[in-house]
Amino acid sequence: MMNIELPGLSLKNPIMPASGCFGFGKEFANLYDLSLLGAIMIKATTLEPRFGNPTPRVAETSSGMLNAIGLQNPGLEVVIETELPRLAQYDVPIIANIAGSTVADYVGISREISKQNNVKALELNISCPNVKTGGIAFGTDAQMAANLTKKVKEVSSVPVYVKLSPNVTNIVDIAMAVEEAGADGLTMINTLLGMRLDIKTAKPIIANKTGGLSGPAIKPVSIRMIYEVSQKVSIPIIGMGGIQTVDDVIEYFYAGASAVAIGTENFVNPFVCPELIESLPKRVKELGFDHINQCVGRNWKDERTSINRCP
Amino acid sequence: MMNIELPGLSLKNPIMPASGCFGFGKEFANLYDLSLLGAIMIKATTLEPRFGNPTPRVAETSSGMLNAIGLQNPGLEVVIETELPRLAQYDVPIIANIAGSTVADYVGISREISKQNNVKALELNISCPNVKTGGIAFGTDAQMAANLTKKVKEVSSVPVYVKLSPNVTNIVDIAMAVEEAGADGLTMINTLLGMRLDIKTAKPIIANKTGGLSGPAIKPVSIRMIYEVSQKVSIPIIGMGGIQTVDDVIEYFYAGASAVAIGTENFVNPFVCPELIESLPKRVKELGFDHINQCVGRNWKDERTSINRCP
Amino acid sequence: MITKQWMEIDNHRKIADHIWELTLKGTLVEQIERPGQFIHIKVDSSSDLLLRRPISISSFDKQEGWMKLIYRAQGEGTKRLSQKHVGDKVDVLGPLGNGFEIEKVEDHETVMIVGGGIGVPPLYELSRQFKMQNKKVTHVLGFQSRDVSFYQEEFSQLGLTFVTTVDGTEGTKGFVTDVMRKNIKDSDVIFTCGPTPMLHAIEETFSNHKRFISLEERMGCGIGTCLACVCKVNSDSSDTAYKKVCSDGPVFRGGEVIYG
Amino acid sequence: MITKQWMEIDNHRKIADHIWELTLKGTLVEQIERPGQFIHIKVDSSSDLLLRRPISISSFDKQEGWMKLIYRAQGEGTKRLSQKHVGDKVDVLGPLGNGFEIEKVEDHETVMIVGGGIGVPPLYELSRQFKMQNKKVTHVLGFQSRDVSFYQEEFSQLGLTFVTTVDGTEGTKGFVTDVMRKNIKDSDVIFTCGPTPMLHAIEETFSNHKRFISLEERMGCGIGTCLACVCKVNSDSSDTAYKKVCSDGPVFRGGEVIYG
Ligand SMILES: Cc1cc2nc3c(=O)[nH]c(=O)nc-3n(C[C@H](O)[C@H](O)[C@H](O)COP(=O)(O)OP(=O)(O)OC[C@H]3O[C@@H](n4cnc5c(N)ncnc54)[C@H](O)[C@@H]3O)c2cc1C
Ligand SMILES: Cc1cc2nc3c(=O)[nH]c(=O)nc-3n(C[C@H](O)[C@H](O)[C@H](O)COP(=O)(O)OP(=O)(O)OC[C@H]3O[C@@H](n4cnc5c(N)ncnc54)[C@H](O)[C@@H]3O)c2cc1C
Ligand SMILES: Cc1cc2nc3c(=O)[nH]c(=O)nc-3n(C[C@H](O)[C@H](O)[C@H](O)COP(=O)(O)O)c2cc1C
Ligand SMILES: Cc1cc2nc3c(=O)[nH]c(=O)nc-3n(C[C@H](O)[C@H](O)[C@H](O)COP(=O)(O)O)c2cc1C
Ligand code: FES
Ligand code: FES
Repeated sequence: MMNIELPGLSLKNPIMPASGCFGFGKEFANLYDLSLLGAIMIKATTLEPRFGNPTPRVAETSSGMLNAIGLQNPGLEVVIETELPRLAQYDVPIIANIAGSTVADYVGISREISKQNNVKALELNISCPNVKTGGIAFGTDAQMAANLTKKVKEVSSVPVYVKLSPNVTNIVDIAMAVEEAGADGLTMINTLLGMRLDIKTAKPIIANKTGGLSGPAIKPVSIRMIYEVSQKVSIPIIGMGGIQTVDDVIEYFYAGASAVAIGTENFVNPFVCPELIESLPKRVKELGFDHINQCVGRNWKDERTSINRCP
Repeated sequence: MMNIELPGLSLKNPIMPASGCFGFGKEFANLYDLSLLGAIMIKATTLEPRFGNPTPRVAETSSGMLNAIGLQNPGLEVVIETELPRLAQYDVPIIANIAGSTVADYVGISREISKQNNVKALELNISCPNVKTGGIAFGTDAQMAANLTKKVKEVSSVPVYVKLSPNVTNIVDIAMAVEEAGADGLTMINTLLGMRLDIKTAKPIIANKTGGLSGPAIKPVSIRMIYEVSQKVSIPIIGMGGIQTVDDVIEYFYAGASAVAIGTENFVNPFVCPELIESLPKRVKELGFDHINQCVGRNWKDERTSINRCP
Repeated sequence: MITKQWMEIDNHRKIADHIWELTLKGTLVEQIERPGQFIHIKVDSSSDLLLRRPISISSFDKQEGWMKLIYRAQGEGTKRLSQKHVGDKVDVLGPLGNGFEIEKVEDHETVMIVGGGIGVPPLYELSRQFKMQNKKVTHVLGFQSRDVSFYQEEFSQLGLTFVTTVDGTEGTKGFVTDVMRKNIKDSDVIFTCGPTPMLHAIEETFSNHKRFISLEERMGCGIGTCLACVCKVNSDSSDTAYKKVCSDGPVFRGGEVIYG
Repeated sequence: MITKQWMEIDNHRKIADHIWELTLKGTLVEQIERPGQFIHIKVDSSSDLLLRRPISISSFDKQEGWMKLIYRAQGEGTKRLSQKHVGDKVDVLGPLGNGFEIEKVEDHETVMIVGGGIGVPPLYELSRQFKMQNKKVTHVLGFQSRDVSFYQEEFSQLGLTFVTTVDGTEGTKGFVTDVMRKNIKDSDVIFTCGPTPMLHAIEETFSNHKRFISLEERMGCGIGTCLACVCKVNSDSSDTAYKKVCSDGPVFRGGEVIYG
């Protein structure tokens, strides 16, 4: 009652760790069997190795955290030669998260990484700034996002999911543009841009000044965005943002998600994914469903309604 | 060491209740002397009386709340004839929050309400949808926001503050556009658009489906936006979003605010404003300042830096 | 006077499945004016459960400085509240709302008090006060089942008490309205609090009786300022007239407002 | 094995101004491998203080199944932690990190242990273990002032102990490096933990000594996965090599990494 079929992905269950919150699985493999997971979204891979931002890289906020890791990763070559083969010992599909500074970066990485055996789908992290257009993030402009999607689709051997940035005026426009450009699915949301200042020094706690806000604080924003987008696109959505409990998982399904990813909570409780996988079937049954996929979009399926944007 | 001079406003101290979280002051007047306050931002006033949205109108979220009151208010006439005169017994400047569905609405209300003796400034709530352009909120389009500001400035007898919506891709653009159009100040931020679904019913908890997210959860987003905007405009900013403590107040000043407003916390602790006013001087001194205005923009005054948008 | 006070937990005990009785001590009690008022309680100092929870005052004693609350630990907040120990302090705002206007009952009138589930608590103090006035009162208490029923003993000591349960595990099987129909002829005034469907059923069936009805609504401030808890006034032509459950209520005259 | 366990508070006492000693019981203790490891503690089940707090294991006893932490209650989280009662349970993840490699000290070498402020706690178990090996150890402990100093007695029982305070209210007035300079000739290996400026001063002044240095960094996961706590490796030409304080550290060889 937990299996989900999505483009490229046959999921045993709809629970997977979100990109950047699970590394390449190495540390968690010491804690539990990774084959339990629905899938794994690995840390963003860039063409070259990156050290990322200076520390401090995280700061706590009310029911949330800011991070500015800065895409630290060992680069495409090492990911292909070391990380992916290590993950191949587990019976779990890998979703490769791709980041870059130019369209060519994304295309280059996608072509190569999508050929790897256990990579069943790509996830384009489009919250990164496009250096060619003065640093505006790919994900904040519908056309830039669509163009990137199209170029990656041309070279990818596996289905392509686009990870939407929430820092936009109209997320539906961007979702529709990437669908039109050929995206096979969406993942949403990435972090909200935030900041915290130290009272004693007046300086940002995070060395990078701003960071991405994640955790329970952002869940209502993510639920709203998935609710809006899922009614306007016909590709599936993997939902994320602040999930801690099975009820959070179900709320995402009601809003319109077809699977979910767990980010920050992996830091708070490293056993959260297997715990959710274990307790989800009971809760789904308790609520009167035979299969988790009966929950998808249950909130809007009957009555499609527009959103009143003025609260 | 607490007084602040802003366009139209001589504030005894920089603490004021935010619009919609204090009604027209009547209930709080039973709890403490309103003359203690730096100013009062009254509930949004529309031309005609409005009942607002159906209930439930609020829902709790992690470190936040959603509201969809729907601009319930007695309308311009009653506000002018009853509410403002009642507030005139207190020695406190009133900032009148204005809402409408067309430019003409805003202009009409602004012209009349700005003539009232104790109204020292207007605050344009531009998060409302413009019915003439298919419901896109005034505050999500730089040109619409600028045009509205200009029209209101033409008729207002007092300085005009524009209250920015955070639900935008680029808040700096909008801030600069309204400054250019003649705004005397900014207030930021209004609520983030969010949603919560009930697990048992799969329906939104709020009757209006979506609501505005406020409270500590949104503070990092607000701090980031004020930090960005305050470096690009030369008009003052009244900061708000999740303030609960004196340290929160100071964080807003460091980010670039010149005064602050307290919203949701008035519901949690109705005595929060006088409590902050009492404890702020001690804290400011403790941190080594002679006057609270020395804290303004302390984070970026020395080194103006651009924001790295990819965390 | 609305007061904010850290009140001390004097007693805290489970009285039925998920149902807790909490005794609080503090001078705030002196401000209580009527049965049916409520308090707004912050379950702890963390901000993740941001809002206060409205809970009715179930009984109080000004001389001894205590009040009792009865609540169901179901959601996050009430669950956390139930873990508090005797001696801990909790942040209470109150008393709030207007409560039951017992003075509106004429000397010759008799009273029926009807409670459903977690709507029962405020009715207990109400009945206590009628008892002090030697007013004859009949109680009808409805619960889901025996496991979650409480205070039958306490009410019985104040007057004739009928209990109904939906599953028949205690008292009569069925709804309060069934019992009411059979016994109402002896009563002139109805006081009630409980789930909305029950209130609607009572309003419909006994529309000719004098009725006082205590409502629930999701709240923000609890003091009348945020307009979260409004309901429309019955037969208001302008469609903008409203009452606030927190400060105009939570008790309204039958037919006064539209709810549910 | 990294374990997540609800450990019971066996003792909780204030030992100096804002400084608390917390004794926890549970089988997790069996997993501890070395002094200098730490645990990641969730102060309560509310989500507003979302992240765990890293706190060093100050001493432990596997037989008796306890470990002691010493922490300064300063921020929101540690303040809330300090309000926990004996008998309460807290959610602990650990043991984490690699700790002090005491086996790297040769038989003939003597040891100086240097702690500053809230960096002192992990050094206590370290010294206890050297004592069990009959290794001669000198301690230099630096504090801001007498009010916030702790465990001088405990360290004195394990070996020669110098105390310095910045304001001179206890021991010698001044910094640990002053005392170290005078007494270092008798010691071959330095173990240290404390504020970054102190560590830098030690690294600079005693760069020819064998040194083990325990670092602090803001953490996300504590288990090596989020990359919040990285520092660069010294003299790495590619500029992308790094170590993680949580899982490669928190203890590093002198000169191994760049920090602060
Ligand atoms: C005037 C009044 C008097 C009440 N008296 C009692 C009483 O004596 N005993 C008792 O058990 N309950 C009473 N209630 C209901 C009680 O307020 C809710 O059960 C409680 O707020 C639920 O909180 P939670 O943390 O368990 O649930 P959560 O689901 O965590 O609550 C989330 C949010 O929703 C609100 N909420 C959820 N359910 C309700 C509800 N039914 N009514 C209002 N707000 C709700 C909460 O206050 C909170 O803001 C009363 C409600 C009102 C309005
Ligand atoms: C490996 C290691 C071992 C430590 N051992 C001890 C110890 O034995 N005793 C002790 O008192 N302290 C120790 N610390 C420091 C301790 O972790 C912080 O003092 C504590 O996290 C502050 O939390 P707070 O809730 O009081 O502060 P807040 O300001 O509420 O904390 C907010 C966030 O910042 C983080 N943070 C704040 N200060 C620090 C800091 N100095 N280091 C790392 N993260 C920080 C918190 O963990 C939290 O995520 C250690 C730190 C590390 C990295
Ligand atoms: C420390 C950290 C690192 C992250 N790194 C990435 C990344 O490399 N690529 C990416 O697409 N998202 C990244 N994210 C975003 C998460 O995948 C996720 O979208 C977001 O955190 C919201 O989910 P959560 O609230 O469950 O954490 C990162 C988040 C965190 C907290
Ligand atoms: C119940 C409620 C009603 C509000 N009504 C208004 C309003 O009428 N006009 C307006 O400009 N903002 C309104 N706001 C937004 C607040 O003024 C404020 O911008 C926002 O809540 C962020 O501050 P906070 O986190 O301190 O609440 C309202 C907020 C709440 C919670
Ligand atoms: S709860 Fe705020 S007006 Fe009633
Ligand atoms: S804290 Fe996450 S890698 Fe060290």
